[in-house]
Amino acid sequence: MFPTPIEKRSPAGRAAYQALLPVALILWLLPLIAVAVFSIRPDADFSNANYWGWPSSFEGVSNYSKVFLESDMPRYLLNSVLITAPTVLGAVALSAMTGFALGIYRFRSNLWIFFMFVAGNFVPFQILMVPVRDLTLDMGLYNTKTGLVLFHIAFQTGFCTLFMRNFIRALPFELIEAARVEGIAEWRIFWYVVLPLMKPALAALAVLVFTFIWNDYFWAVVLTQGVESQPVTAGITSFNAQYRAAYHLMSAGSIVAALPPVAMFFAMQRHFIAGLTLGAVK
Amino acid sequence: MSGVTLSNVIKRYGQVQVIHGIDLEIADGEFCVFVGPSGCGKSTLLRMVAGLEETTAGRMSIGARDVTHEDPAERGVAMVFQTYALYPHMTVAENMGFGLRMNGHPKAEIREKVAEASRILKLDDYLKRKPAALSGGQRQRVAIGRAIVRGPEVFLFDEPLSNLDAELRVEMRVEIARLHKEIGATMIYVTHDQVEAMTLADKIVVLRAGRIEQVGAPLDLYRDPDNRFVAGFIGSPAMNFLEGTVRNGAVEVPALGRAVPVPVRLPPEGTTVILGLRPEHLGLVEGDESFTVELTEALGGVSYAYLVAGNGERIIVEERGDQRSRPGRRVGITFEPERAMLFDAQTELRLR
Amino acid sequence: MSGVTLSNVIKRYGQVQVIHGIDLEIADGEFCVFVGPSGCGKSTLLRMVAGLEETTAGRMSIGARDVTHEDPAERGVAMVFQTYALYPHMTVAENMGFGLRMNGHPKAEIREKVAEASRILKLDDYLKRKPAALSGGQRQRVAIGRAIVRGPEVFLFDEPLSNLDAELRVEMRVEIARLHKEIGATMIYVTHDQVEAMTLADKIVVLRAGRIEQVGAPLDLYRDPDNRFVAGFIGSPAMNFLEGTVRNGAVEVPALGRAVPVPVRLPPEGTTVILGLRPEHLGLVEGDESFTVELTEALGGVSYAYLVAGNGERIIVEERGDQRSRPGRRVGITFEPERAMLFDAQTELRLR
Amino acid sequence: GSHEMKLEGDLKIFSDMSNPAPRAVMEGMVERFEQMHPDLDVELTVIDREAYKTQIRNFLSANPPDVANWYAGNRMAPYVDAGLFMDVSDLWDDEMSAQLASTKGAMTMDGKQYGVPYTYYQWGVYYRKDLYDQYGLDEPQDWESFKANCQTLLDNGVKCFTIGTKFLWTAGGWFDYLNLRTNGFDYHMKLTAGEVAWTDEGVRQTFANWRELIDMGAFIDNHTAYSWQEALPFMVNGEAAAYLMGNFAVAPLREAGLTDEQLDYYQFPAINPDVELAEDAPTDTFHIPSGAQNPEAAKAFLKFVTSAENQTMINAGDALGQLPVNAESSVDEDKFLKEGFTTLSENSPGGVAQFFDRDAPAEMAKVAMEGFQEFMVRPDNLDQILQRLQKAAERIYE
Amino acid sequence: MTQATLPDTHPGRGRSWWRRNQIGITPWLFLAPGIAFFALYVIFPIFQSFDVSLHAWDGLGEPRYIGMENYAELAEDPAFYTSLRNNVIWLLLYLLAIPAGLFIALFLNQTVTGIRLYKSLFFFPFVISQVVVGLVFTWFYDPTFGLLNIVLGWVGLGPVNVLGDPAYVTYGIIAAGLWPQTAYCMILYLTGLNAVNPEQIEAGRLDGAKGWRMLWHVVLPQLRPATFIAFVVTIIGALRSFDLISIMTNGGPFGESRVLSFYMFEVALSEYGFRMGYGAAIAVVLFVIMLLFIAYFLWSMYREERDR
Ligand SMILES: Nc1ncnc2c1ncn2[C@@H]1O[C@H](COP(=O)(O)OP(=O)(O)OP(=O)(O)O)[C@@H](O)[C@H]1O
Ligand SMILES: Nc1ncnc2c1ncn2[C@@H]1O[C@H](COP(=O)(O)OP(=O)(O)OP(=O)(O)O)[C@@H](O)[C@H]1O
Ligand SMILES: [Mg+2]
Ligand SMILES: [Mg+2]
Repeated sequence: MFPTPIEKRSPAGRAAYQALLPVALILWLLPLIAVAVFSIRPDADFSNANYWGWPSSFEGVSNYSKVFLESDMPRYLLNSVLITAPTVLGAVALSAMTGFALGIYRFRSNLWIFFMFVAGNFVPFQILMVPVRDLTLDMGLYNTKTGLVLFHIAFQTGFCTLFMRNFIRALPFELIEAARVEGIAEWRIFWYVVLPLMKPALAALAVLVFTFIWNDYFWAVVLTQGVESQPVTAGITSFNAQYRAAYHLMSAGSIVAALPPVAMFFAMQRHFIAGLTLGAVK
Repeated sequence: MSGVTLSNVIKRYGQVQVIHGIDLEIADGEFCVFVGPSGCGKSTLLRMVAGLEETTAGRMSIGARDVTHEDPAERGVAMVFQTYALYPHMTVAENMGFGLRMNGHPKAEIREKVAEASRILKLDDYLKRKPAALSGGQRQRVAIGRAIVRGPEVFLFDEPLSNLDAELRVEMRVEIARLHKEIGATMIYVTHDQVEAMTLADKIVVLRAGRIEQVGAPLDLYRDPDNRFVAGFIGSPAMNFLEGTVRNGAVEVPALGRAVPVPVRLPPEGTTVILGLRPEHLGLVEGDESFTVELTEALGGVSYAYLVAGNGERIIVEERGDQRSRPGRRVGITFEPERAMLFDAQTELRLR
Repeated sequence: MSGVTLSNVIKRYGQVQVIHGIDLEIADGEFCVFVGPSGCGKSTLLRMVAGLEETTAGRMSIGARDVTHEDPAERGVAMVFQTYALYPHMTVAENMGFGLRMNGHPKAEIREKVAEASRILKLDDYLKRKPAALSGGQRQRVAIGRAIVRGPEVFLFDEPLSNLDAELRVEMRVEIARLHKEIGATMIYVTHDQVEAMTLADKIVVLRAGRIEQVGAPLDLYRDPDNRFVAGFIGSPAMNFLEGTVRNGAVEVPALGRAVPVPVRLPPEGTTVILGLRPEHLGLVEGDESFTVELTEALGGVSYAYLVAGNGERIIVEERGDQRSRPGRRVGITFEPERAMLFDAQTELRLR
Repeated sequence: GSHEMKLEGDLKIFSDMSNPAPRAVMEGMVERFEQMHPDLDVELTVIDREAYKTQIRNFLSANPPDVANWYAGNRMAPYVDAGLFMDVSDLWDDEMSAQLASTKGAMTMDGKQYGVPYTYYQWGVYYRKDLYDQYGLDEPQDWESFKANCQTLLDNGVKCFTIGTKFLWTAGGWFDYLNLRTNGFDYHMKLTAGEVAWTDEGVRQTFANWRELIDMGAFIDNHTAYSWQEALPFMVNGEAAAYLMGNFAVAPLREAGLTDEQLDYYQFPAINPDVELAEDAPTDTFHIPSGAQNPEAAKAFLKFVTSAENQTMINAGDALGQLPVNAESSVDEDKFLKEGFTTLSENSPGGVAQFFDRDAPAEMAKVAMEGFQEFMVRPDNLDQILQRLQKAAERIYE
Repeated sequence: MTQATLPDTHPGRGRSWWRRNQIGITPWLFLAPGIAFFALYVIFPIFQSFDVSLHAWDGLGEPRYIGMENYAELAEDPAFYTSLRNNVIWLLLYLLAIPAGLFIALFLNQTVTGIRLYKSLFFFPFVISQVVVGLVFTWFYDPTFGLLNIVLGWVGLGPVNVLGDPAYVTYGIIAAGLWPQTAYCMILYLTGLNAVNPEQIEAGRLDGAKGWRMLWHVVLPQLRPATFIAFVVTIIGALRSFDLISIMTNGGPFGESRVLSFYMFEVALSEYGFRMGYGAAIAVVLFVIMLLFIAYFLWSMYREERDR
């Protein structure tokens, strides 16, 4: 293990490390902590230029209830869920399939198809903006969650395929061969052998894609409009435009918008790290 | 009837040919072991029998069926892999029953067959465990159980024991021998290990560079190898080889400083030949000073003396009992000439 | 002077004690081998000598220096790992020279020492290659070369050959023996392998569960084990053990159906004892029907007969030559009583 | 009135009235309209005002509502040209034309009308009367007193003007006023129509005047970092004394605690005495997209919006706090609205401009306002800026 | 049983066409939906963008073919060069996330109690939307009340208008972007450090390598895969930077913080212009730059695959 485990250091070194950890963490998260504190300050603190002092009163409840009750934030949050969940499902499902095909089978164009996904994934997505918007318009899906979901699934498939394929590559190929000798149809091999083994990768990918999609702003702006279909990132900007300079409300809104991916990450972190180790850093 | 017949079987990877026309007949119920140096094509040949590698040319049949182009699943073979290849997410019972389940056999039948196999392999207590919770030997047993359950005509093993430690290896080896006796199916077994080959096989196939060097029963190969390669490959420690020349109806061996009257039909006068002597057929004698003891290794019951001749040739002599020659001593060797073998130096073929 | 001395050395991981006070004296230039079952603490002890694990209690010195709390780099030891642990991004030459480079030796000196080591190990042609482009045996040689280059007082090996195949293992074993003779440094060697231990060691340390069972020269351990554990551990195939009872100044052995007059000071009448018989000291006889041949394994030079006694006890008998008993035959065994060993059934200590 | 008609079905409205007060007004209007037409189901979508500007293109062609907010003048030209706004000339009967005469021109292209106005508002200088009083200052009457006032404030450590130029258009307001006062309404209109070069001497004079203020340090520091709202606290806290802004700034200033005693308004004073005073008064409008599903109801809604009664109501001080367009509406009792009404109706002989980014084509507006912002930070770059603007103009106007 | 033949113990001896070609066809069936989606939404649009870049089009009327005019104009557009310059700055400085991430990973690569929680918390910034990050840093930089200036005030330095000053603005935004990006690199390195072969570290210790030298000579070479991924995602992140600029400065002041991706959005879809063709041309240029990295990435991958 590198660096040398701290248990092997002197007790003083150990204590110093233990003390340094929280300090470093607070410094690292300072901007976030600031926002969190902002979000429970009363309006008056900002007029009185009491930005960094002790909050003159704790208005967390009223600030957050304002966000939830007097704005469209709940609606936006719901939209985000309705956009993110199908996308995660779709992208993970599609890429499990492509990853399986590319990771297990040898055929001539294998590497080229794989490279197509990889290259497509790294494309600056702005280049897709104009045509994708037109495509969505033509399909009659402009300003629908479906339109956004379909695009996200397609675009994420590139990254997910890279991830899945590498993961599947690392599985022992004998498992597939053993199954073939046993006379198991290919799709059953996928379903009963490969898929269960990919659980950590699926979890890691689900978290990553969830994060990417939840936080997407660009495509939300390009493909949707209005509260009926826009996700929370777009919602937070319009919320902020509405309450510009009302820092306490903006902060509360931002925290609300940021919370779901954080929760998701926490729930899945064990799988996330395991999957990442196997899939990405190989 | 489920013997395996290979006729002029060839395998090419792109331009590289790795199996050069193999003809082989394995009888129904026979235990056939493939041995040979690393990279000689043992695994490839086995995988071709399994259908995991396509056969480039030639014919392959199992029983009366031509299976050359059949799917692995349809050949009626089962394979045990070196790394076990157990499905880590399934319990032992599920691992064993998986193939049947996927092929739509009724649950009761599966349960019964799994129970039967686990009885044979003494796995009853572990049926609910996942492979990760098993020791190496147990995993290997599950892998074998998975093969048994499907009741195949032919079992294929690719170095099934090489991931186990020495002790377990012995144990599992005996187990496999017992299994073969019990179910009597045709088995093809790939190994690196001398001892496994000698003890398990009804028939050993010695491969070199994609070609068969010799096929035969273990002791036949030991006693009557066709060529120098097989002679050197079978037996441990390996056979000693000394250069010699045919002179006056005997073989003059410089290292020994004398002529040896090998009782075989000798080639013409003056031909260079190679004299093969197994370490276990040699004895040390005092008085003769042809060799110097370089090193001795005592293993308890036996010890090996590494000797070097005046002309630099080296041989190994097995000594029984606890005696152990001191390094540096000068010794001679004795042997019964009828136990010596003679090989043509050019073709390396056995002269008999 | 660079012998290694351990005085009451103890290792604890948290609450778990894995090394229980080891006292050991390894002389300068000695080749000392640690053997013992898996998990007995061989590696731990070796790594403690290397300084890779801290010593919980006790003293450890190399030569005259107390190194108990010194850094690994300062102990003057070099270690060869089971997985070689070569730096994959460096060439062979860089791998070997790395230690010197880190300690600020001049370039010319490093080059010279690397050249010297690669000559000894016949690695000259590979100096520019990366480890990935080497075979297993070559990698192992590089790992040894890396140790040699630093000119350590003590070499440590942790199962250095267990990742090689059988043939290479033999070859490298001889290589290491030669190396020890050539450079004469103190070496400590951990292995699972009987043969390695017996052939390489000046002194074998048999460990069990973090304690030393016996220390001695290989043949001494073979001939004169202190207890049943050592007797069973040294020698291959392992010693046979049969239960017996002291009766009338002899040992009555039910499996044999007779009393054996073992020439040792016998414990009181009626004590249960264990009779130890090495397979190589046994012979088969007709007429006596105490045992049934269950299975025989012919390896060419020797074969092993697996016998089962009437009371279910099993023993193995080594048969020389080509003869091979048929399974199912009923046989008896012979041996010289002075070669039999006797152990207390309770304490498992040798009775002599 | 539209009461007689029987309307049914859905009416989809997209609105950019996303700030709290306008939002309430919009929702109120919809409510009242629904009450008038119980069988009609009005579906209102309020979109963030900034986002709306980019999204209108998408929904006009892809997903058109029945009614949409937009702006008068040049800003509606692309949509009219592309046939995305419906010709509503039939709504503009004589009665309506008379009531909305002041903005009919701004709603007309090629002789046809493409929408209706619902509000406009004056621009001008909002200032801290208490500070002015404290330093003994009066509302300036000309350029000299304007600068002199400023100097006094600066000498007392108070900035003359607050401004936040992060979103550029606030700088456009300054340019509008400086240019209108330096070169006059007609010149300004020619400039925004691409008929006068940016390198023209007149433009340079405008910038020279502006530079006087910049060199004095009249504007707050770091204005590039702020939006217009974020610049408000400087005035509220007394760090800056005035704000050149539209009337919509009054509401947040009041909310922040400034009383009507503290806050006052004056018209931007003359600079060149030879030109007549002209004002900015941006007009916000409603349009019917060509793809509207329910044009009947849409027209009824437009008619409803323009009614004098409605405009009075929505422009009231407690609502939008702006000026009604309908001449028959009454202006709220609010002092700023009254002053603004007077300014626009009596004191703006030169004419009424829409606003820089509505008078000039969008692309030109963007480039130019970026230039203004740069000029405010780096006045020395003027030549370079003007050349850049001229080059852009040559391309944009072709 | 009326059947005369022996019962067939091996099911599916039907030799249907499907059974014989199963292994050949299955991958294509598995690939079909993924490829279809990807082609429709990603591959095809890339070519469409090339096409659009040759037209003048406001997104409303009919596109008009103008050949290379958009590119010619681009070549003389100062805003384009500003964006390009900023892109280069982004690329270079964003790479700082890699050593920073490594540093934090090394700091956290211990096994004290609660370290997992610390690791997760350090990863936070990556999980949070850039919209929020942008907002947070905008306040951090605020010239009047921003924490940055308060801290600078303590050490006697005057307030710096980071986001309003063309000299600092790009760096300010990059610093904000580095925050989550560093977290990302950190997690990559943490997983990479997990996979470092402990025997090599021990060999290094015996060889006398310590501290930085151990890191440089023994550990870093083993972290190459992690470094490679970190490099790739960082480059991509740098070239895609859009959200932060949009939130923090909207490209200002006077366009000094624009990068190509933002500029193209501004030109093609923002309030003040709808020049789809021109925007597409910028996208094409950005694509060509990115292509260099894509090519590099694919080449590395190809080499790795070949060596396998
Ligand atoms: N996919 C492949 N492409 C090209 N050559 C291959 C391929 N697989 C195996 N070979 C070559 O075929 C030859 C035989 O390989 P095979 O694995 O059958 O050897 P083996 O006898 O099983 O060796 P070992 O004892 O090491 O397992 C080797 O020379 C190997 O390099
Ligand atoms: N880091 C550790 N923490 C706790 N226990 C450990 C640790 N390392 C080793 N042990 C325990 O110490 C004992 C000795 O381990 P060691 O690796 O020395 O055995 P060994 O004799 O080398 O075995 P093998 O032959 O399998 O290599 C084992 O029981 C092991 O479980
Ligand atoms: Mg093989
Ligand atoms: Mg060990």
